[in-house]
Amino acid sequence: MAEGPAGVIIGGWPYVITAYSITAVALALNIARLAARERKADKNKESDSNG
Amino acid sequence: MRNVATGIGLLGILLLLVGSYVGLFVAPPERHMGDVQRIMYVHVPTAWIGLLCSTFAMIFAVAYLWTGRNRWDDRLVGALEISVILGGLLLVQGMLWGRVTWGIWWTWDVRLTTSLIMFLLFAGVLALRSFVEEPLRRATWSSVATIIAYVDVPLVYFCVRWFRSLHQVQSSPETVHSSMIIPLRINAFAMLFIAIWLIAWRARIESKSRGAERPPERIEIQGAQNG
Amino acid sequence: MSTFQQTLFVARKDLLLGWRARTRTLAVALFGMVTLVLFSFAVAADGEVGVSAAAGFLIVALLLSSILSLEESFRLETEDRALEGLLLLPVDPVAIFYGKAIANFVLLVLLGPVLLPLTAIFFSLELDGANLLGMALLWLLAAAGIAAPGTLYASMTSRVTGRDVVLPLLLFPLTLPILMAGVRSFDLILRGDAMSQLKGWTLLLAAFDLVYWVLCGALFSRTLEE
Amino acid sequence: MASATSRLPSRRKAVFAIAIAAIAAILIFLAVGGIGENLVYYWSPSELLSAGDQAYGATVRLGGLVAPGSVVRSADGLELDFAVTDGVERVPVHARAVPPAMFREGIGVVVEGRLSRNGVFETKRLMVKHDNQYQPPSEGDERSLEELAKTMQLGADDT
Repeated sequence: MAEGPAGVIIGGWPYVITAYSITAVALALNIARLAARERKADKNKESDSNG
Repeated sequence: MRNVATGIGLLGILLLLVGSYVGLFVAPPERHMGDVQRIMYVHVPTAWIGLLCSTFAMIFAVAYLWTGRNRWDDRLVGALEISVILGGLLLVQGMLWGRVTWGIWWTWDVRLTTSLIMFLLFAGVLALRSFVEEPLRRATWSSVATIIAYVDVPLVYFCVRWFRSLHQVQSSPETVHSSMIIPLRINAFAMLFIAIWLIAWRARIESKSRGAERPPERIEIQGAQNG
Repeated sequence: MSTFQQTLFVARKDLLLGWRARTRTLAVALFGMVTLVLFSFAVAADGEVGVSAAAGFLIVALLLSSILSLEESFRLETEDRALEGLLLLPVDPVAIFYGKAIANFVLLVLLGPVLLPLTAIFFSLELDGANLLGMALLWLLAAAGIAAPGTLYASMTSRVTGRDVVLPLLLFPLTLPILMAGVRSFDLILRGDAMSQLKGWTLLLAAFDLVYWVLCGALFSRTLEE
Repeated sequence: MASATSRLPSRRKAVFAIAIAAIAAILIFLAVGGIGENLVYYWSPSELLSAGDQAYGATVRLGGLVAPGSVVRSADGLELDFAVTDGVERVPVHARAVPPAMFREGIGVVVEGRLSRNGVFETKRLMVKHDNQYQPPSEGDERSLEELAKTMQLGADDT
């Protein structure tokens, strides 16, 4: 069977980097969102106990 | 508990960095797919852990219907959100990989179709939650919707074996070179730890905000025990 | 009354209400017809193209009409708090679900005699006895696959604000397997089944019907408890 | 009365148990019931050719291996001729498509298009199907055409 450069993907790094970055960004955004929600929940709780 | 969960999460992030480094820079390129195959080290763990989280969601939903305890609803939200995030990521990563290797962004192959349906179904449950204000009703309904949505999950996993599809069947240690298995496993564990951490975290937030909106949980537990 | 008799009772009650509100029921059929007309504008529905698009349009028209039909079936229940009244009576929730699901199923099936001939005219289909029989069977399976999850979700969404958004949002993904299997089966009947795939798609459709009818029936009672 | 019993947990558990058992049965039926033999994303060359008259004109997907030695690229690189084989039959394909970089002799492909009367499959959509083998470049692919054909899930015994 013919082996060699034909049939081998050269490059394609932009796709790889995009895939990894989107994953990282999505996870990071979710972590940031949870952190924000937690601050909000804590704040509500405090105001509850104060009031 | 809180520190344990955060510890697991940090470990997960660390492992994800290590696994991705190994996958991107240490592991060899694939003989035909070249460097593009490196998407696998994030795509396959996303798929595994995404399916696992939807299984968690289904288990939590059954547990909620069975016991009526709020903590299961808290965990259900966490598991649903992670399933949807990973499900969406799975589709995007798959499109990128498919564009280069298959030559297309999308086709109505069974694996792609059932994965998209799974994403839409679980996102639909989250949408349902956002429309229901009353907590008891919201918890019961999202449990019911989750269980029904879960019907699609076994199909996502097995369809490539049952039906002739464009998507390849599951790989196994025999079909993947040992140098590629290492980053795959590291990232799978990393994604698992991150998912557990995020589910636990989300559950904690949910239980806090629940405490703020309705303190007397005792009544519900009694009701549950009575039937 | 046994659960079975109660089921028939609830189904009859719903069908009777549907009959009394004939104009509203007819409006659903009219809506289905309008969607078909819109679809035929969407593609140049002549000859080959029309035939190849017909199966998809027919099933999508059914699905879109079902949203109206399902919302209508729970409108009275919530407006007059009739469902709560029904629950106070010694009626089994399982019977309520299957009764209402059967009624919804019948109403969806009745859309068939309206939508199918219209599709045949708009998209130049050639119908004969053999493929009409197959299509009737498939129509029953497709309507059943929409009616069961539709009844469950309509009962839930009828009690929330913004139900017009939530019901399609939840029901459409859930009916995608039904939609796909239904469209493929219809298409194979209409345009020939070179590789005899019809049996496979029909079985898949039937399998999803069974799963939904069993699962939704088992879970329905939980959505009523408040 | 039904309503009195329906609220009892035992009855609810029974309903759930029946539901779970029924769904498990249905899934098992889907797994082993042979639906997969009918539901295919693409046809093999043998299946396409044995479909007879019905194979002509309809838009279908054809899947198989690119037959070794059959690839002819046009000078401008926009057109491509090759044959798809499943180890038994061959179907010549004329593609007006730029193939993905992985396209080569012996790899799995799925083409979407129609079989014309002169026996050539015309397509504008050419997809490469990769199997589940992931190996570094140092490992040459020593598999025979028959072994490769198995990865296309074309055999009757595949599950």
